[in-house]
Amino acid sequence: MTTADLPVSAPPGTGAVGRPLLEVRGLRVRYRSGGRPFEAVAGLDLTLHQGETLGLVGESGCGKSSVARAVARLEPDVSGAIVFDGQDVARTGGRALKAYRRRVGMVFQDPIASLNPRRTVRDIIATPLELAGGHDSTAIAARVGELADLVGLHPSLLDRHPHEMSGGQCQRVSIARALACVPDLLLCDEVVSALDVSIQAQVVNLLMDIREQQRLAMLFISHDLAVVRQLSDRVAVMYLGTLCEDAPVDELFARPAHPYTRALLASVPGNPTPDTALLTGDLPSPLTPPSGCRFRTRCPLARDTCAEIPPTPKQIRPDHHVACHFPIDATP
Amino acid sequence: MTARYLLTRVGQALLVLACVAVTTFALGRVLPGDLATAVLGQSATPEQIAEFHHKTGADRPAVEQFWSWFTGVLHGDFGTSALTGQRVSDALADRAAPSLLLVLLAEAFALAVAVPLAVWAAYRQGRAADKAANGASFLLLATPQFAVAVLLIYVFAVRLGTLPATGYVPLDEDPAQTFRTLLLPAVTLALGLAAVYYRVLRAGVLDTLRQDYVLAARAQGLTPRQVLVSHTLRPSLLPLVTLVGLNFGFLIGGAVIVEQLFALPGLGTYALGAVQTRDFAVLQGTVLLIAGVYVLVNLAVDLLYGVLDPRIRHAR
Amino acid sequence: MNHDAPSPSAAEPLLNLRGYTVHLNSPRGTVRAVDGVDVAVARGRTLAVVGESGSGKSVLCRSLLGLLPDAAVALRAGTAHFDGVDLTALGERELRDVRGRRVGMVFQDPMTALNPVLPVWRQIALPLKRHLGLRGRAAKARAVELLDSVGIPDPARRADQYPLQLSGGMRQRVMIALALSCDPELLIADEPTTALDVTVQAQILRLLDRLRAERDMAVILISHDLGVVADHSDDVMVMYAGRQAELGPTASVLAAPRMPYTRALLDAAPTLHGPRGQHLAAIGGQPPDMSRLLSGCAFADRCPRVQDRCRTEVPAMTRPPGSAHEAACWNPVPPPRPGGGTVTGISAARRESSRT
Amino acid sequence: MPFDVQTLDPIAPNFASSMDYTAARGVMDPLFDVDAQGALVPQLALGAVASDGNRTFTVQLRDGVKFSDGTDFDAAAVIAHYQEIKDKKTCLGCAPRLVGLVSAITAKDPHTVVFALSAPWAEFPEVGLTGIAGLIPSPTAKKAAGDAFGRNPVGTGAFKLAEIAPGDHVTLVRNETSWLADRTYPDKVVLKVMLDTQTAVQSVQAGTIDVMVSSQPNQAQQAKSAGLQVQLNRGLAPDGIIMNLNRPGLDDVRVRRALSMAIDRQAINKVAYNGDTQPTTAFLAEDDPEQQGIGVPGYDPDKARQLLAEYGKPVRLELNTLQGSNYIAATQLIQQQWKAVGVETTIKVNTAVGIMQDVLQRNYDTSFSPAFMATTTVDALEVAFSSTGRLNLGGYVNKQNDELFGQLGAATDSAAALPIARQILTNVSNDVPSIPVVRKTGMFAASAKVHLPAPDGYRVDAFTLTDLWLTR
Amino acid sequence: MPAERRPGLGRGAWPPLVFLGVLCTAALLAPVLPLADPTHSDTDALAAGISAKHWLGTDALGRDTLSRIVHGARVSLVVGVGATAIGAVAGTLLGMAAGVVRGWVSAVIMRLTDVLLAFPAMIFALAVIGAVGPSTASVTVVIGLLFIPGFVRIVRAPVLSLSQREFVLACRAMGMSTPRLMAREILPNILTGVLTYAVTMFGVGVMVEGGLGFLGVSVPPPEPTWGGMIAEGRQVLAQHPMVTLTPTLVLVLVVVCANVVGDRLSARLDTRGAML
Repeated sequence: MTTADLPVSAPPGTGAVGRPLLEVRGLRVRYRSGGRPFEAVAGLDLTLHQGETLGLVGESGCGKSSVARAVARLEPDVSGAIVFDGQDVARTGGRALKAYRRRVGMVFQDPIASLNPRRTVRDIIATPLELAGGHDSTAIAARVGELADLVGLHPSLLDRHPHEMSGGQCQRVSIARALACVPDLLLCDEVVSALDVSIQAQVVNLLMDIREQQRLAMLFISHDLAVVRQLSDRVAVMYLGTLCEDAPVDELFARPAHPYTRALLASVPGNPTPDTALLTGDLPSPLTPPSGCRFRTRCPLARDTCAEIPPTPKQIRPDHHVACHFPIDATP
Repeated sequence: MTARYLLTRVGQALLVLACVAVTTFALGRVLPGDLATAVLGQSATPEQIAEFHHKTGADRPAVEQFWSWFTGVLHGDFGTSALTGQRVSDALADRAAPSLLLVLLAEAFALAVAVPLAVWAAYRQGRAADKAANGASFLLLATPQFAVAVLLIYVFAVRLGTLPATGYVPLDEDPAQTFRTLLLPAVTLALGLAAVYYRVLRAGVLDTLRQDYVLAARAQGLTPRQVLVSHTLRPSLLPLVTLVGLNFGFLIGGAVIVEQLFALPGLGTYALGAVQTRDFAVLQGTVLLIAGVYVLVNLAVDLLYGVLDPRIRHAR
Repeated sequence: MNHDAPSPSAAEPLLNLRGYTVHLNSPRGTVRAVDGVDVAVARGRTLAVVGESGSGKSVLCRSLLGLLPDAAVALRAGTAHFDGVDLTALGERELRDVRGRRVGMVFQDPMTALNPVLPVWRQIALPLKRHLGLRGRAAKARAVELLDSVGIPDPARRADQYPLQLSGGMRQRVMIALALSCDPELLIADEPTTALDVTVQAQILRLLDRLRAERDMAVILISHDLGVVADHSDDVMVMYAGRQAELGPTASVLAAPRMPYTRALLDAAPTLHGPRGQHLAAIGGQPPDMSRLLSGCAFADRCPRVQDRCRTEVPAMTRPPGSAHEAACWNPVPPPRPGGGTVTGISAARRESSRT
Repeated sequence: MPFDVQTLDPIAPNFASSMDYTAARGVMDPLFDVDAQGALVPQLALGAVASDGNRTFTVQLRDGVKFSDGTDFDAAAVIAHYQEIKDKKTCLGCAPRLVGLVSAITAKDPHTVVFALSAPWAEFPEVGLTGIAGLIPSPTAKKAAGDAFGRNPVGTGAFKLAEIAPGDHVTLVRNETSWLADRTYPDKVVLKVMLDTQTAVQSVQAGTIDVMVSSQPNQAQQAKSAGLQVQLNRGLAPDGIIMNLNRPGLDDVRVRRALSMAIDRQAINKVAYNGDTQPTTAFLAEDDPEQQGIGVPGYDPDKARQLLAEYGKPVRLELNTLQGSNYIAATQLIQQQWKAVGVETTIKVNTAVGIMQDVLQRNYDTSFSPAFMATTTVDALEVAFSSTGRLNLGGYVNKQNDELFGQLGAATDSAAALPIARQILTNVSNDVPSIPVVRKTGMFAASAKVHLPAPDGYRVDAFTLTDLWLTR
Repeated sequence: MPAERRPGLGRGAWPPLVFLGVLCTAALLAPVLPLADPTHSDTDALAAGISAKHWLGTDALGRDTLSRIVHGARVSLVVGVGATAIGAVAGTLLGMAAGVVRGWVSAVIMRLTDVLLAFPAMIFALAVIGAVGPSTASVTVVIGLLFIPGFVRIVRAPVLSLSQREFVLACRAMGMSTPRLMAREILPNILTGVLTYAVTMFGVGVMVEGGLGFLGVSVPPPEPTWGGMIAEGRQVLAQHPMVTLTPTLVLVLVVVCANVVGDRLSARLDTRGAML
């Protein structure tokens, strides 16, 4: 048996045109805190086309990881639609869910915690292949070798345990595992946040390479704007469970229209921006979100309307959406 | 901590008690033997036994018996001992005092020894003092209560004659004497407890000492005393508090051997006697009381968690 | 901010390390966590210590105050003069009088560095009692004052709260208030913003700048983020594998790094303005195993400019020709062409503007 | 006291333990006591005269005695008491004949009671007017308390009941109005339940208690070596093994005889009892004229093997014994001795209630426990060894014995009764429906300052509190 | 930094392991070892001291103490191991189920353990043994039942935190079924903790059996059990203390050894835990 027998993704689409690979509509993710329910994601729309990378940024607690977990069907209390390749998978089960899971890979933040400390790297990478079924041990071994090669893991590392490797190596293992079944979509949840700069660069480069080779779509979640900028085609900015702004990457970084996006950019060290753009105060608690626009409590431009009416996303330029009553007019 | 949380916990506690009541009742029914033979003696005629069963209600269907007992309990009536004719609630009231005092005293001794020793040993981890305390704790953990009791009686009551081995005096008669008679049994229980508490707290303190905030406290130039008492002790107490609660419930009716060796009229021997004579009203009442104390103490422990750790208070 | 302050070399340094070395015990043998560091910091100045994890920057700072467990330290050598007194010669009791009172420390994660079971004011009151003898109401009043001074709104109410009731940014402000409670002369901030969001990070760094200026403190700012360093330090020491790689005025080091490691570090970080969509300049390989005795330059195995000598001889800190700072390299990166501007997006010049 | 207190009402069915008896004996007095030789000692009664061929007994009562509730002790009280025994039929400690034979009780005057019997019964005063039956309660108090009299007893005794704490203690205080007041020394007596005899001895050693009582002599050596006064009370009855004659093997007399012959009573006395009791093969005291020279077959293992060989089938038995008791040591030895002659046994350790239940339901093979029928007189053996006896726990049937018991009751004097009694004992010893092993032996231990009274003739583990005093 | 595994348990663990090993072997081989009959009374040597004939002396009935200790070990060790095994297997399964499967499954399991905990343990043991009769099997099962709640607690806490760990999420994202997740991903990570606790509970089991034997409700005589030997020896404690001391010492030694081994195990677990 050869690797040709392994599941192969559908041929990638033609980029932004045509049916999107993933379409999230009105996504809500709820948790309970001490018996009180609250929404970590409060009605979110996202679109991701085949071969495209969507960056999702926001501060910790804004709900960006919940989005990834909801898409990966790891959240129990979710409403809204998650349309993948034309099919709503938000509530599927059984075979359809299994098939979907094979087409979606996920990589987590903590490189070491993502791997079972009791298993060898070889076992870990082989797990999804075993779960997919239909492969004998030789085919699996061959595929594991291929994947290790793909992510730049020396074969001698395959028999190690996670705690015997560095963070960067562990993250490569996680990526290899996520790629094992040749997914169409890779969910990356803060995958480089825990790594040192030099290692972070290695992993970012690796992701860029496999994205090209495997023609993957990617949902890349990070709080680091510079990394997101490096990898993404489009960027969506979240604040307290809602979407603020969504635009092609260059557009967003050049002409941020939402006051929050602007503040985020201004806060990046080494980025020359006047102090006035900096935010004061902290993220409000998601248990008691502000009325109207959720950003209004920290927004320098907030007016009375903002407290009353939640803003809906509107297109201000081609493919550039902003959810703000008073977007910053940055038209050149 | 919400009222809702409290309500849930109380609900759970009542459910547990109900289950305990059913189990005790069921266990009582499968025990071979009949109280009638104890009360009526060897020469009892079948008619006398039947009459006795009728009088005590033992001839009614089990469910009905249980229900009448259970509704009685709800009204505060635990029934009457068929053996002695004493009201079970009266007996329990008498029996609870020595048991409670014994456990309180034992817990107090154990904590008084274990807490400072554990904190100190953890602070001096790996040094001679720590090693000595560890060794002692292992030895105490492994020495059965009856061996400790026999030894203590032999040394303090028989050889030295400084403390009485038996002769419990109720608190309202002579508190000093109550204390003296409870001393040896309490120490017997306390030694084993202290070893357990010592080990658990030492592990907790070691764990806390590894925390960043302890490093931060040291970086503020605080004295070891300040670091240990103000910063380390309280966060390390949670597992200990759990254990103290568990043991409290455990010992309130579980100190059977100690109660027997020191001739203490406690709940343990009372329940033991009831098991042996098949005096079901007594058995059911005692077990329910013991379980009730256990549940109550653990409820209190739960609430204490919130006091000790604001993380828990605010998470609920 | 005192523009007129003399350059650090001229001023009497508050803290002066010479040949400072710390070796730690590990299951695999002795780890040379800090290896022969020479550095000084003066009052009113910020020294940034930069390096990746495991480079020894935290060990350096913790060992100064004797905060590492005795059993973990295999060797401590060299001197560390603080206001004329060699800290390495002090016993635990004497060090306790230095800690908190003369040297304050801020830790990376305020969530774990604050005691979760004590109200905020109680935590601040403990060092106040220890060093200043303040008790009861006086201590609480002082704690509230301190909270106010670090920009916590409604400090009287916040003082009674527990850390978990505060946001991340507020916790770090509390941590800073705690570190400053006894008016220390030196503040060691160990990655103070790593656990925080960018918007809050900016607030905290600005707060530290302000407090340093107000109190004429010396600050050691440990960080792995060159962007943070660029904006908020006077001098920078780059560390790699426990050794100094480069040391000097921040502007000079970042604008014209001579040690290839510093150069690579600057290049590896993605930026908001440079070209995008291309590969980052990653540094290949892994940091060396620090329990091995390295015969040459620690970076030799990963260095693009490596020479034979690099593998056999340990480079000393020297000032390469045409440089405003020192570097430890046998084959330094040539200085950028004059007027060539910065290669990275980090503008050293911006820092000057932000300080006015 | 090694037993818990249950009731102080002597005619309640659960009045059983030595604790109950000792306390009740303190509160109430019997008409007569029995001394070590079996002779009557006047208590509330001054004397009893038999007439009409042992069919009528006239009992003279002591004058001027008052119950502690202030009412007078008189013939009416005695009559009420015996009438109740007859009516209720619940008195365990009363001789069954008392219920059957006493036909009328009348008062000749306020201090003379006449018992009329339906058949002659020579030993009526010794059996019927002593022990448990002889304890006279206050009829007024009894009427008032009803079933609760067991917890509120009133009598003429040297003590009054102060408190009963079941499972722990009974407190008695001096009864100042008692006719015995001048012979009563302690102001207060606390009878404490100590199930563990070891604890009890240690408590005496430690001075926590003054006297300890045990129904077995097992702690005698220890008490002696601790320098305590020790008094061993050898009873007139044996302790032994009862057998269920319906079980295979036990239904054959050869097997039963073999089992008796297999037991080395000397060894058991030496090993399990420290030599503090006395081996016996007799159902009554060996020197009792009725018993003299008669006994179940003694130690002869060779003969036992031979008998078992004759029987031909393997014998496997279960041997019951009482949990936490001193019977256990002896039981293990008996198991070994039986094993030595080829009888395999398993030991079942049971609670007192469990044993009682098993025995009453005939759900046992053999039992070495307090369930052994121990009595001091032949006619009392009737309950155990007549085929219809209430306590015939093994299903033993011997027609000749049934007849003999009838003749024994009718015998007009002891001379006539003796051969009948000896015949019964001979039959029983030949049939071996149960196996006597050792004399029942109880023990008192006390510190030196205590004057130890003689044991109550009625029980080996009870004594009369009146005679107890502490030397000062 | 790559971490190094500690080799084995350390020197301190060897003497106790050897002692336990020797005792287990002796217990296993007891019927073929040249030991005296543990139930045979040597009536010439009652409560005798150490002699060439009786290496550890005899008890009050003249039975060989060494032989009784070795034969008693068969009961004590079987009860210790058996009860621990019952508690560990049932407790681990229930604890994992309670940790992984939330909702009513978890609620039912936790309430059941609460009931078991709330029931006075000694009374429970006495009642159940009273109902089914004392034997090695019943004593083992009863003690095993009493051990279950402890194991449930020991298992559930790490399972709760493990089930939030990213590697478990990763497996769930791959569509791994819950039983497989429990067996392959979670179980290996809690096994060491369970083992450590089990070693300690083995000691507790031996001690509880001793207590029951002391109360006279363990395996019936003449089968020797340590608790029974101690209880019987107590009758002659003052004159012949060795009769009771010898089995007590053996019991204490076994439990100390089990605790030391458990402690070493958990120390090793700690260093591993710190590396994770």
